[in-house]
This record gives sequence, structure tokens and C-alpha cells, in this order.
Amino acid sequence: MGLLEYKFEENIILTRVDWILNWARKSSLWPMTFGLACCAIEMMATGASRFDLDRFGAGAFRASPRQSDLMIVAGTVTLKMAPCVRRLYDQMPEPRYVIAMGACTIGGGPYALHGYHVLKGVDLIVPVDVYVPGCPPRPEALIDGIRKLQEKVQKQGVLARPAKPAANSAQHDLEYMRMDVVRGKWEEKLRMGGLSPQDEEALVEEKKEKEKAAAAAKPA
Amino acid sequence: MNELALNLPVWIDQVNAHTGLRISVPAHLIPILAMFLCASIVAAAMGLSAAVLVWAERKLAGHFQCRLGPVYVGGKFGWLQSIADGIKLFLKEDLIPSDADRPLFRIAPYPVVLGVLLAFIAFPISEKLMVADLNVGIFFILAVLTVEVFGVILAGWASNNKWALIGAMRAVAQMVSYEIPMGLAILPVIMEAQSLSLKSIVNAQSGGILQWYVFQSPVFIGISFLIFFIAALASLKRAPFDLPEAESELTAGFHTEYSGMRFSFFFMAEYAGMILVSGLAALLYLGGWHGIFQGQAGPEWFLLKTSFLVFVMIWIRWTLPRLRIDQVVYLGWKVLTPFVLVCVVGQSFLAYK
Amino acid sequence: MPSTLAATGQSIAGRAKSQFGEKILAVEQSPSDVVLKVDPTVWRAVHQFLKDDGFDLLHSVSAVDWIKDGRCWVVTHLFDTKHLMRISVKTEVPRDAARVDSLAPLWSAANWHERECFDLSGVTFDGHPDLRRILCPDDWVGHALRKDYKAPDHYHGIVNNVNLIDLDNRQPLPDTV
Amino acid sequence: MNIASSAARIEQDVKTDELVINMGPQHPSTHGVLRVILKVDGEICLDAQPDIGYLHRCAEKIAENLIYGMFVPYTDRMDYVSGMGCNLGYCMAVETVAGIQIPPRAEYLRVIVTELNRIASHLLAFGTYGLDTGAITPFLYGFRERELVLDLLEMLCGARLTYSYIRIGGVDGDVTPDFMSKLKEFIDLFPKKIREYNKLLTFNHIFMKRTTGVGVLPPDVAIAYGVTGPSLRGSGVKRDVRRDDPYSIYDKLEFDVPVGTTQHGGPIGDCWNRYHVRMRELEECVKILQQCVQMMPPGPIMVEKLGRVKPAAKAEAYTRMENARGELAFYVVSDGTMTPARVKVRAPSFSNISVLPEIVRGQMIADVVAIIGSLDIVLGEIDR
Repeated sequence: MGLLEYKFEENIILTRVDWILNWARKSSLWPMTFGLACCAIEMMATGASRFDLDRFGAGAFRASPRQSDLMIVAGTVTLKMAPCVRRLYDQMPEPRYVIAMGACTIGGGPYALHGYHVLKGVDLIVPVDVYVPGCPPRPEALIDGIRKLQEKVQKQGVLARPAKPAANSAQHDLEYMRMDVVRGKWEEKLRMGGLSPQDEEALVEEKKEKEKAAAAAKPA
Repeated sequence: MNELALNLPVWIDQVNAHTGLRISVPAHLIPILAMFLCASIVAAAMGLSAAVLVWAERKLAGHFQCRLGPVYVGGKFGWLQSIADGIKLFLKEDLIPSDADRPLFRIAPYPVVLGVLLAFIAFPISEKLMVADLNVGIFFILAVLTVEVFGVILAGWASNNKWALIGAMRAVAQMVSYEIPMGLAILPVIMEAQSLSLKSIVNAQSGGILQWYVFQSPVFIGISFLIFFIAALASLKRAPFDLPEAESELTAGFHTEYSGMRFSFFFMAEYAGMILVSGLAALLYLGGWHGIFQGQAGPEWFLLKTSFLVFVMIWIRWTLPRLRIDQVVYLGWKVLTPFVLVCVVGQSFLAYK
Repeated sequence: MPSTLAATGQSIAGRAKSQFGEKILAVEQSPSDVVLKVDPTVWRAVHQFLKDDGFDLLHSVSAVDWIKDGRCWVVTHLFDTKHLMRISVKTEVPRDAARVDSLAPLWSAANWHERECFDLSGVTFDGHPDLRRILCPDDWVGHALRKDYKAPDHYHGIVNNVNLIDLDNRQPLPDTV
Repeated sequence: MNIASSAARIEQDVKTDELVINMGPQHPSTHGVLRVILKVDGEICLDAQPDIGYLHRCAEKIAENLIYGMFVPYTDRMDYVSGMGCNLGYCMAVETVAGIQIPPRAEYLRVIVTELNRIASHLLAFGTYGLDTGAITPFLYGFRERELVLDLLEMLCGARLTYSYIRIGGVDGDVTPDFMSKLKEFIDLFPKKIREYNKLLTFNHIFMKRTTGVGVLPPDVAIAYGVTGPSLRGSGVKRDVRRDDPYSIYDKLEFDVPVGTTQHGGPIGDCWNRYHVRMRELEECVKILQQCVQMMPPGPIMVEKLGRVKPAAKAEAYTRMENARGELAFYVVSDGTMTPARVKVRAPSFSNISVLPEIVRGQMIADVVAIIGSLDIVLGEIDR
């Protein structure tokens, strides 16, 4: 996290400053050079002469995750690749954004049914800000996705200390880790829709107790 | 700077007279105040020119590549693009890898910026506009520019990243190799001008285009100008010599692990270095602030020449492929150095009157 | 559309037949190749014979799982780049103990093709220098192209089979979540 | 202390180890998610072991679970840069195993789209090879013309990358007159652009220095590793399935098979040769397109009554075709039902990348990138 974020009490000046900071962030979304499969070719085409992602300030592709703000997950993520994707996401500095580009990253796409080695949606491992459907999405669709992300970035709270959990990616990250703990129930949530917060709390507690019990059992 | 120090009390008096304030500065603080003023002007100018240059490079690259470059940010022409980049980089999380050498990792970007910043001190823009007219100005600039290499190798080592380390090693090999032809390429000019002060070197070139050193002695100084320009490209790590940060080989080279502010220091230093080196070439070989015809002089001429050289640098970057490290070192030691030695010897015969 | 080179392997197939006798079980003509059905014991010898005869390009090594018969085919396709001839060699092994000799000493290409065949179809190649999984991760369980293969529900804590998960008969979660 | 022991001590003091570097799976110039484990001594590369499988999408398993026609879209996503070629290879295999004869107009359309796609693919290879060697602008130039090709293909089937245009029994739709005029325009325009590329990159002095004599692949090693396509032809072996074993209508077409030369002052089989073969193939593609446009007969584009594709039990076919990267072969085995028993894809890039350790030894790190780029791999078809 940067020097200034979430350090101040909410007031009227902050909203103007927030606006400027958000404007800077959204105008300078440097994507990571991160191509996985077919969608990567369309991502390259989006950066190339006809579509020119650089018009929106998002054309400075950086090869190092440390210097990029936006991870466009372009292509099928396999189970072998999933840890690498997660690690790359972890290596990116806040604020970081993720675009899931293409059907495969949204939910496994054409490989969802029999693809034993395919991750069924990249949101199982990293929090996703914008989903761009298509197989592969056309460059226009990706540009639209980036514009949507820019709209989203513009609405963020930056300086004010959040009264309630803000919808920033760090918070998503926490939620993700919680999901990690309660993964078993989470599948059901996927299927049946919704798992109440109380349930989650209970599951986290349960997990903690289990760990405690295991730790206590060890020296004996 | 001395002039500024002399003028400051006068200005303060004028301000007091106009506004009715009673500002009084003790006499022994005046030089220090002048120093601070100069330093902040230099830093601000450097940052601003780097920002403009980043925008210009993206815009130019766009047009070289049949696209538009930044368009929307800040309304027309995307002119606020680099401001947005700067604010964003300033706000980014400052990541330090857990296995990095933390103190070194934190220090490393500063020598890089410092080298370029210091060089601007002895850098005249016109007859009057300069911080200090050092009598060894040119040597001072060459010396402090070399400080950059310490930052680069510290960055590569402290990151604890193999790509960064290879990048830093390449940077050192390359910058050390090219210091020599770069330093030697200046000698013919110094011999001709018989001075190390940049001001007197430029003033020796007054009197129209034919008095510029490139045209005054087209063979030896002309060739050494080309060599200086090539060596400058290499010591700035600009394409086709961008091996230390070769994006397709080493992901981002020595600054692979740097993010946010610290990364922007490296970024800024590169662009400020471009201006510095182009300006230096303009001062030494292209007549500095003197115009094409006799009697024309002014900072606009200097800026024009500098921006032309910067444009050439950008042009080269977006056209040529990258060399390989052995070819780079070969070029430095076995091609440029012998040629520049010939130039030095030849010019010394010409200068012997 | 049958290929123009489909029957080019006939003459060499005849010679192989006379060389190896009844170890060559049959010579068939598929729409694309002459198929030499051989006994698994002469698998490498036949290939050695073919290679000496000029078949210098090993095109592919594949395995077909016939779960009903309890058998497994191992098939290679060869090409002679000088005389433009091609031939296919096939052998049948029991699918529980699918083993043949490795061809890696004959063609460098066989190395990776056999690793892939091992990874996906579970055929073991004796004498292979480095028989590891190539496509799936090293700790993957099972051979995917076997007909009775069931994909894992979890892999290192990541949910797999989201769409197929049978909530009533779900495997218990691994403890490593 | 005697000399021998001091020498031993010095050796111990300055004992150096080789550095093991992971290149990939996320690296800008591994063309996808290839991982190469490099062992380097300074800048010199001692060994490189490719590690694949990061894009293993289980296509062969999926094929066994779908009816024959449903697998066509998956073939697009194997070699995603040259999807038409994969469509064609799979459809040819199924047609061979099921004994389907397709109408002549469909054959011509298939050749036209495959060659157009080959142009698109080689343009991508040209652009990314520029990127690998550090020149950024060729990439943009390559994509500029690639967009024109994609426009043409989009007119035919509505997709830019994953076409599924070639179907079992023919093609998906007939061309419009508009398409033909646009195609002719493109054929006229494109040779000029090839000259532009050659000026910009092919004969650039630095580029030639970077690629000449680097990664020399001797023809016998190439064949032993099963290398095919432009990478094999760069080594001077004149093998092209379109010429040696003409499928579709290639026996009626006139075209050259470019092979590696020594015109650049380097050995046959180096990176520059592999790259240059692709550039010359672009010209041949234009020739083929010209002839197809002139010779294309009228008629149906699909078999009249296709019905169910249900080949006999244990029928098999192994069809080879020349895709942009080399010999693509599909091995289709039927079990007498609506779904195949096995579809094996012999992907050219799979064999091409397996030769990497052989040619990388002793080269520099920058050369590794140049070599991988010159082999022009697509991970989608390596891992399938």
C-alpha cells in the first residue's frame, strides 16, 4: 500500500483529491506482458496499430509484474499454470487490477466440461475486476473492458479511511483468503448461490479450532 | 549561481518595497538560499523535461508505428499522460522483495538520479542561464555521470533476482566500455577550444554554422561527434544498446524488482540523461546557443539542437534491433576506441599551430 | 481422400515380413498408411530394421486405449525423407501392463513423444532415458487418456470439476486446503 | 607451499558455479507459457531444458467425448495463430477415415483460407521475432497487414482468430463477390509490403549480425528430432507436404519451396535462414492465392448429404498437412460410434521445440531468445 491511502478522515477536500488520484490511476493502467493462449494474440492486436491501446494510456506493456498495474489474464489457465498466475498477482504492487479476458478465464470456457487440467475460472485464484467474455474477445471488447475498469477505478475511495470494507482489490484479497479456508462450502455457494456471512464465520472458527487441536495433539 | 546570490538581496528589497512586508535575510544565509533555489530549479526542470520527453517519446513512437499514441488523457494529444503516470507511480505500493538486501535496495535509485542531477549544475543553456560556470565543467559532467553505474549495480545486486543481476553486470560492462570512447571523443574539441569550461567551448564556436566544431574540422571532430553520440546512447542504455534492461531477454533488467517511486527514479534518470547527453553534444559540437548565421544566439537555438538530437535518439530506438553483449563490447573496444584515438591524434596535429 | 503416398510402404513391409517371419502379425492398408502389426517382443528390432532402411523421421508415437478388449495399441508413424515413403507400425499390449521398448536410442524425437505417451496414456517405455511426465505436473495422478480416467476434484486446494461435482457423493476435502 | 597446492587453493577460492535461471512460464519472449530452465555461465548458456504443459488443455480427451463435428472448434484453439490449418487437418483426417469426398470448390476455398491464414501466421512470426531481437516497430508493421488478412477471414466466417470455417464435408459458407475483390486488392498490395519488411528488418545490419550463425541446426539433427516446416527447410532440406504428398488441390498449383541458403554469409540452418524461409514463403502464399482466385470453379461448397459421421469400427487414418509451423498430423481412430476412440494430434511445434537443447548449447542468453523466436512455436499446439 502506498504512503497516503486510508490514512485520513473523510472530508470534502479529500473527494477532490481522490478524484485526481483516481484520474491518474485510471489514465495510466500499465498492463503486464502476460499472454497465456489464444486471447494473448488478440491482446497483442489490441496493442497494435489498428486498435492502439496506448490511446487510453494503457499501452505501456511492462514485462515485470512489479511495474504493472493491470493483469490481463489472456487465455486458458491450467492447473499447472495456476500457482504461477497467483504468484504473479502477488508480485504486483497495490493498487492492482485484474481483467479476465475470454471464456476460459471466466469459467473454463469450452474446456470446462472435460478439461481435467483446466482451471474453471481465474477467479478461483485471483480476484477479478472486469470480465470480458468472448472466445477470444475481439479487441474492441477488450478496450471496452478497460474502459469499464477505468470507470470502476474512478469510483474508488483512496485517501479516506474506509468506514466499512471498501471495494478495493486488497479487500477482495482478504475475501479470497477466507474463501480459501471455507473452500468446501464455497463450492456449494457456487452451485446454490450464497453462503451467509455467519456461516463463513462459523467455518473459519471451526477451521481455527481444528488447527489448534492439531497443534495441541502434536507434542503429545 | 553567484549572480543569483548577488541579486537575491536586491530582489528581496524590491519585494519588501512593493508589498510592504519586512522580510530580512541574514547575509550569511543568502548563499545557502541561493543554493536551495538553484537546486530546486534544476530538480524541477529535470523532472519536468523528463515528463515532457516521456510523453513525446510515446507520441512519436505511436506515429512511427502507424498508430496515435496517447490521445485521451488530458484532452487533446494526451498531453497529461506523463503527469498521470507520475502521480500513479508515486501512489503505488513500495514493494521490497523479502529476500532483497533492504538498505541497498532502498539506496540504489538515488545515485542514479543524483548523477544526472549533479551534471545539470555545470550545464549552460545560454550565455547567462547556468547554475555554475565551472572551469572544468566538461570533466565534471563526465565524472558525475559515471556515478549512475553504482546505482545500477547496487539495484541489480540488492534485488536478489537473477535477471536483475545479469542486467546489472551487462550495464557495468557496457558503461565502463563506453566511458572511454566517450571521454576521448571530447578531447579533440577541448584541444581546439583550449578550455574545459563549457561556456568558453561554446563561445569559441560563435560566428555561423561553419564555425561549429563539426563543420570547422569535419573529419576528426565530425567523426568524434558520431562516436560521442553512439557512446552516449550506449552509456544511457538506450536502444540499440538497451541490453541492461532488455525487455525481451531479461524482463526488465536491473530494475525488474523495482516498483512505484523507486522505479520512476530509474525511468526519470534515463530521460533526463537523454536531454543531458544531447545537450552536451549540442554544446560541444553543434555550436551550443549560437545560431546558423553570425550574430544569432539564444537559448532557443540550444533547445532546438538538443531536441533534434533527442528526436534522433527516439527514432533510433524505435527502428533498430538490439545488439548482443559481445557485439556491444566489441564495438566499444575494437571499433570506437581505435577510431577515436585516430581522431585525437589527428586533431592534435591540426591543432598544433 | 487417400494420400498419394499411402501405399509406398508395401515393399518394405514385404521385406520386413520375410525378415521377421511370424513376428509380423499382419500387414494392413489403411486409407493413409501401410500398417505393420508386430509382436511387442520385436518392437524395437522392427524399428531398427526400418530405420536402417531409410525411415529417418519418426513422425509420432501414440497409444489407443481399448478398454473393452483390455488391450492397448501403441502406434508409430514413420517417414523416409529421401525416398518419400511412409509406414506405420502398430503393436498390441495388455492395458494393465502396457510396456514396450523405448525407441529413444533410435530417434531423438522419440524421447518427447514417448514421454507424452507415458503421461497421457500410461504406456511404459523400457530403456527410455528420462521417462517423466511432460504435460501434466509431476505430482499428477492417473493417465488422462485412459478411458476409465476420472479427473481429480481438487488439485493443491484448487477446485477442479466445478461443473461435474456430485454434491451428494463428493470426496472428502483434503486436509491441505 | 608448492605451486600445485596453491593452484588448487586458488581454484577453490574462486570456484564458480553455474547459474540456473528459470525463463518463463511468464516471460515476454517465450511466446506463451513455455518454461525454459537455463544453465548459464555468465552470459554463455550451457544447457536449456524446455518444460512444457502449462497450457495443456486436454483437447485429445475432449475429442473422445464429442461427436466428430463438434471437435472442429477445438482444433482452432490448438495452433491458435493458424487455426484454419488445424481445421483443415482434422477435417481431412475425419473425411479420410469416413470416406467422404468433398466438392472441388470447397477444396479451393480451403486452400485460399489456409494460405491466408499462413500469411497471418508468418506475419505474427515476423513481428514477434522483431520483438525478440529488440526491434519493436516490425511487430506493429506486421500486425498492420495481419489486420487486413483477418478482415478477409472475418468476412468469410465472422471470427478473427478461431474460425471453424472448414467443416467436415466442405466449408461453412461461400465467398461473396466483395470478398474476392478485397482478396485481389490484398494480393496486389502485399508483395510491396514484403519488400518493406525486408528493408526494415530482414537485411538490417544489426539484425543480421544478431541472427547469422546463431543456433545452427544441422539437417540430420533436425530430422532425427522430427523438426518439420520452415525450421527444417531453413536447414536446407526441401521437404514440404504440399509438394511431396499433395493433399487437396496443391498438385494443381505452381509454387516454390524456399530453403535455407548461404546468401547472408552465414551457415545454412541458422536463425536468419529459418526466419528468411518464412519471409519467402509469404511470397509463395501470394502466388498460390493468385492461382486459386483464377482457377476456382463454381459449384457446391459442401457435400450434399453428409448425414451422420460414423466410420467403421477400428478404422484409422493418419493425415499429414503442412501448417504454418510444419507437418501437422491428425491420427483418428474410430470405434464404430459417433465419437472417435482416439484423436492424436502430431503438433509440429512439439517436435520443433524438443530440439532446443541441442542448438542452444554454447550460445549466449540473448541468442536463446533469438533461437526460440526463430523456431516460431505456439504453445497451444505443443501442449494441446
